[in-house]
Amino acid sequence: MLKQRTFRRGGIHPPDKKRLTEGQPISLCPDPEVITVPFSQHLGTPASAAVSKGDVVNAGDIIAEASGFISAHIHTPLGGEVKEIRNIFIPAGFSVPAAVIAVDPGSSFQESVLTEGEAEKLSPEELLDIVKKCGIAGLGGAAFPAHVKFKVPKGKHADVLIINGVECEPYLNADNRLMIEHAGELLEGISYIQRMTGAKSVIIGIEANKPDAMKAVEGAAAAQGYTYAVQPLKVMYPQGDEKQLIEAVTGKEVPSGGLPIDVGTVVTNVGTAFAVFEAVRRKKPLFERIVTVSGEAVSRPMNIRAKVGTPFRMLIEQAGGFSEEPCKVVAGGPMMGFAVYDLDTPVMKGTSGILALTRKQVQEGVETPCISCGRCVRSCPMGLQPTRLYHLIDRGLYQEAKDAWLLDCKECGCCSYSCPAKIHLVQGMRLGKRMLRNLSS
Amino acid sequence: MNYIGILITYIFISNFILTQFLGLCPFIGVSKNTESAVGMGFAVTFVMSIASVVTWLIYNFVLVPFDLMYLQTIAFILVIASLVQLVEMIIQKISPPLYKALGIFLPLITTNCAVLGIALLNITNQHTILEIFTGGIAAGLGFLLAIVLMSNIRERMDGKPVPKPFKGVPAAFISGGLMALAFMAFDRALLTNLLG
Amino acid sequence: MMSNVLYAFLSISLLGGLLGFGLAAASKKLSVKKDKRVEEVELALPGINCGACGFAGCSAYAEAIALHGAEVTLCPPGGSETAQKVASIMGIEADFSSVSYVAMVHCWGNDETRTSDFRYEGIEDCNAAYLYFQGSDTCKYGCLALGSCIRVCPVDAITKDENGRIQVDRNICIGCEKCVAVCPNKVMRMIPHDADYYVACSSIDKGGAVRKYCTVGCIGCRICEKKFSEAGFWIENNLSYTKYEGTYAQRKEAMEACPPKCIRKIP
Amino acid sequence: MSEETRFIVESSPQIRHSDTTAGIMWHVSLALVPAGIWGVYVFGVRSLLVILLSIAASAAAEYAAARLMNRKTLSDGSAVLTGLLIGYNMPPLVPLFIPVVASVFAVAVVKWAFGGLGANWMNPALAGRAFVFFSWTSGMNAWKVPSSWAAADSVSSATPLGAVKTGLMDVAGEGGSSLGYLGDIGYSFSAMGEAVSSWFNSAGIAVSPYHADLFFGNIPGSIGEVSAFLLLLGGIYLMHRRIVTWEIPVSYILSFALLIWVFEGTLFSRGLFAGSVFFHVFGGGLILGALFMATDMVTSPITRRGMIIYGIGAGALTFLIRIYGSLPEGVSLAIIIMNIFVPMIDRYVQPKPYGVKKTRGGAS
Amino acid sequence: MNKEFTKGVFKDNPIFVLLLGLCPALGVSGQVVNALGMSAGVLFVMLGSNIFVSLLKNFIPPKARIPSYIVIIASFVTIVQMVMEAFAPELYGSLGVFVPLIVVNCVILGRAEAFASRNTLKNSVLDALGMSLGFALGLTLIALVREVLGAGTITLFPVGGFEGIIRIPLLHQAPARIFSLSAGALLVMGLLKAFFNWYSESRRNLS
Repeated sequence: MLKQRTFRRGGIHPPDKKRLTEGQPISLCPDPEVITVPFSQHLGTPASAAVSKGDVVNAGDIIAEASGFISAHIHTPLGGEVKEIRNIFIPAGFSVPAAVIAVDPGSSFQESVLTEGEAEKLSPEELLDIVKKCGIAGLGGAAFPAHVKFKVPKGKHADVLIINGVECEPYLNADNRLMIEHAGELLEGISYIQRMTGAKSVIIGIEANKPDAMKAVEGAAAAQGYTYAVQPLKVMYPQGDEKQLIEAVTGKEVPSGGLPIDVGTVVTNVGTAFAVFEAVRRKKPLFERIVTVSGEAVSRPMNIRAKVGTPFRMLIEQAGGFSEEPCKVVAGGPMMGFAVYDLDTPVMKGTSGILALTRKQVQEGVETPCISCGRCVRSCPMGLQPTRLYHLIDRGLYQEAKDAWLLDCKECGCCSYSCPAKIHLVQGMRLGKRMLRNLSS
Repeated sequence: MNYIGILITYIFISNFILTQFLGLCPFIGVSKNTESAVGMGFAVTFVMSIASVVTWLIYNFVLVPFDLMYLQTIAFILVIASLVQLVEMIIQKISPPLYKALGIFLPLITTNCAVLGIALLNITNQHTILEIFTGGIAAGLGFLLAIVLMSNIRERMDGKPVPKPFKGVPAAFISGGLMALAFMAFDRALLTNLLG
Repeated sequence: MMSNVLYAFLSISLLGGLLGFGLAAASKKLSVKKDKRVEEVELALPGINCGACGFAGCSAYAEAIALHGAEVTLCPPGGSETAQKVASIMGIEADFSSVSYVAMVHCWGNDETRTSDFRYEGIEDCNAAYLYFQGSDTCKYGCLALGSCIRVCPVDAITKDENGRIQVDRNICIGCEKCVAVCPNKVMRMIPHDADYYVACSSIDKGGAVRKYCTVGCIGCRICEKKFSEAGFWIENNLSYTKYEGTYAQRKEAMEACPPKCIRKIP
Repeated sequence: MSEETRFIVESSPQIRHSDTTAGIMWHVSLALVPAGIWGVYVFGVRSLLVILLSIAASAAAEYAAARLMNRKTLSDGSAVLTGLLIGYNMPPLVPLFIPVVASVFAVAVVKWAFGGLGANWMNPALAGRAFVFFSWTSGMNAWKVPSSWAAADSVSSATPLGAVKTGLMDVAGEGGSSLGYLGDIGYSFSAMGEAVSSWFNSAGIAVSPYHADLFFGNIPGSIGEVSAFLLLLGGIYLMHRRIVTWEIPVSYILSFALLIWVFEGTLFSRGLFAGSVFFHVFGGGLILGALFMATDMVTSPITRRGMIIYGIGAGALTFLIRIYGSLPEGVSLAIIIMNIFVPMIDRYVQPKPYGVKKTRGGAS
Repeated sequence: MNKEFTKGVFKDNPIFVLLLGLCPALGVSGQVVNALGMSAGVLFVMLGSNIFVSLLKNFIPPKARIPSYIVIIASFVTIVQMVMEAFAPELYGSLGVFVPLIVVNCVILGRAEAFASRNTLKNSVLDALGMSLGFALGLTLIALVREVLGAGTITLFPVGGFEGIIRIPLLHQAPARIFSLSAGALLVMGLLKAFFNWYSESRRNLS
């Protein structure tokens, strides 16, 4: 086994809480009666509506089309009638248009099969086209449109394809279970991605707290004859961020403002690789994903394969409902996920988890003055000074904050997590970025 | 060794601002942000080093021969005022960027007691022209150090909930007092023990 | 004795003369042209550095006027008086007939009228709260009352009362529009300085929805539009607007007729 | 929805570490307690009174100041910690008004004039100590003989550092060392020190009674500073809890020890590299200062490199003041001098951001 | 009372409001007697310079006004120096370098430039008197606080049987020596200024 590696600066060790669901096999969620499918489930321009009120759609139809360079198609997972198109709030905190579809029971998607031999013959361009048509966006959390990421720009070349099986967020086991249960499909998906990017080698990074996943992937690779390396990584948040993962695996730093391809790497999530497999071999667009439903306030924490548009409420009911009144419901992991207030919020492509947290877990506290303990600076994986940035933003000095590399902050939450004064540092960074955007517009 | 002694004396032991109260007005007035504090510090150092030499020359080669030592105050202030103006003009001509950085502080220096102070103190304390020059630079550097430290401290205070009556000048004075308190660690004994 | 005095007098005047002569010569030789008008314009400006002109403070604006021909009418705090003064310094004619505006909060909500969907915890700042579902209030168009406008106001014209309602004192407001720029929900908008009534609501939700979450919100009932259109009222997107026209009596009547009382007299 | 069933919405992260500001203050106070108990044990109940009086005075000042600012801050523990540190920095026989003045000055002027916890830029406890030290120098030199000394001829005695400093005037020029010099002037030692010494000696390791006394705290000195051993234990506890990080104490003590080792011997004409490191590291307030006061979060730099620079600066200054200055100690003054430089260090020493080739200088 | 006279005492107090002439305010405020001596010197110079500047205002070319004012002030300072050296050598010794430094005391130059050069002789005299009084009050206050706390004494002039020193019981035995040192001077100045701010703020709120 290779030596465990990790990134150099910053990072924290939140309690990982993986126990709750790591042994739970992926279960299925029944189809809801009404689904709400947001038109913006990816980073970049929202897709533009391709259906209107009263239209009848079939499962797998495109209901919103990618608009702009960085965008992705949106498909409906189930057939039925479009009841209305209205603005809803998505977990990220802003409102986007969404189609509300009354589901026609028994309208589920019919997979077709392409044999492995046929898939072998597809050219990289054809593969990219499939990825684009199937509306695949990164399933790690940021939901970056995959066809954009896999198309290596002219003049650049990918040396290493890094597959992100880190899943450093506490509680979440969606990727972990996927690797355990679908290692074979996953590896095939990786092979397509390798073909699209032209990467010379593939490294699969998995944190040391997932020995089963590591074993499963290594076993499947040996069985199917793939030469992909599995790189064990020390447990450290936020290793699942692509910049930290690149640093951990290759030792290289992506230049400020640059992309992984600038250091010859492409990073993608195991979930995305699985989605690519399904798109290529089963012609299935991305409209469902594995969601970890967990947290101390959930009766039976579990991993659920859920369709996009399913309300959170249904998944929580599937997991036995609340065992006690949660004080916070989170979409995604606890470090970078968003608190939601409405249990009708729909599952989206990037929803890796639904967590119901109790007061004890949240550890919220009264905000006290900064005592410049420097914990935020130590924990920042980007080498920034969160406290300084926060003070600049607090005083309205947004331009100065930008000069102090505010835009390099990716809101991983290490600073806020470790702040004993309970200062809302990440929110400060987001505020600063918002005000900078306002200034420039 | 003597020159090092003069340097240490004026920078640490009897810092113009922290122990002698010379140059307090700019110390309080121009220390709100670090850029201007650095500019002011260098401008003062520059003027001080030249002024102490020129005044010493005037004193020894004009006032003493004619036995007019009692005119030193008038003569010195005249020289300093003209010197400052001359320096301002020269900088403006030869280096506009430097003028932009230092220029606005130069008129303030005329009435900076630190400059006249070093000229007067030099007459009693130093003897050779090189000592005078060192004294001027050292006193200026002491001023520079104090004002830059002060400006850093005051920048740190921005955004802190300083009580309203203390905001600005009072907090600066108290900071100065605390700095002086700490600088009391540097005493004469330190200098003599260190340099023998 | 006499010679002493003579020496003193002579040496000082000689010194003074020499220095003066030297300086005079130097100033001739080293003179750099400087525009006197920058200083004059700067003196004419109010000097509160509010930045409403779009330049970095009054001195930057003065420089822009004097050296780069910037408009002289860009200073709202100074008003036409300042513009006139600056124009006369610059020797130009300018049009000063602009109406002066003040900021007003187009929302009459306070802690008693607001309903909220969740408990917001975080930075006490409207823009920071806006990042999360546009604030915790059920009304997504109202004043968030976290006081970002209060903090940016250069003249302390904006206050928050004990019930959490934000108000602008129009007698202090200088019309710099900083609060308008900072307000995320755009409830802070400019109105003419001499207006006496305004519509204190910004919600474009339908009447039924508004009724559920607010007791003082405009329900788009069209009474003002139907009865008092000559007073400048009209409805657009379920929200009433006014052009501040008509007679005082008409406006007063409109206020009294408004069912949720969101047409309000400005204090 | 009713008030109770509404969820909390806040920015990510949704979970937080359990440490709080108040928790940190109380843990630091807790870590200081053993050394204080030792101080009270060797110097008598009066020293307990001194400590309690300091705490009471600074808590009262904190309460009053916070009240004026319409804030409630007493429970954050910072005032109690300040009072505790002031008490620890007092000699056992200090006139009782001195710790009170020091505490009030520390909390009311050094801390609240700038806005309370987190806003002060100089360590309040040390500034308070310096204030009273320069005001009432003789009162601040009221040392007491520890009760553990076997042969106590009198009630008061100079501290080891003080004894050597004054004694040096006579012996400079002869060969010797600071530690050896204690024996030359017949400085007392405790039964405990003797016992430890003979135990080690029988094991073949040359240890003088003074070694044990300096380390365990059987010497005259400030109430809380004498027991280097218990302070180290407290420091290890804080490091374990990650409240204190290694950078400042290690760089401080190492740089100081290095300078002592290199230069201190010259005072006894023994040339370079012959200083009494043990004597100077454990003989005074260095351990208390390096572990508990230089590491005060508010007044120390926030970056690692900054902390190391700060620690080295404090070490060098302590060395300068102690060896060449007129005062036998120097720890507290060295730390507050470095406090002055902290804003400058924070401004110019900044971490290199990820993916940036060269940091832009200054704050810009 | 005339407002030219009274404004210097509180509203435009040179030390606490205008923050001018701080170097001597702190440098010579160790003892009350020094503060009084310094104030007398400043009064004389300010009066003289204001009178001269006011009289000569029409004859001094605007370009050369600052140097001319400085020369006028410097001359008066030199007179003060001579007088003090002759009649109060002890005081002169303890004031030291701060006597010639009256030249660069911004209060004097500031008043000459801002007031005397544009006003009548009478108003200039009143202004000088008021400003000097304000300066003297501020300076004496600082000196009083510093000496009482730092030495436990109040040093005045010896008159007749009175030796000129008032000793304050208790404080005199154990004075907080720091206040007689430079650090104490800055602290006292800061605290007094804060007190002054608070006082004028609350007075403004009352009115």
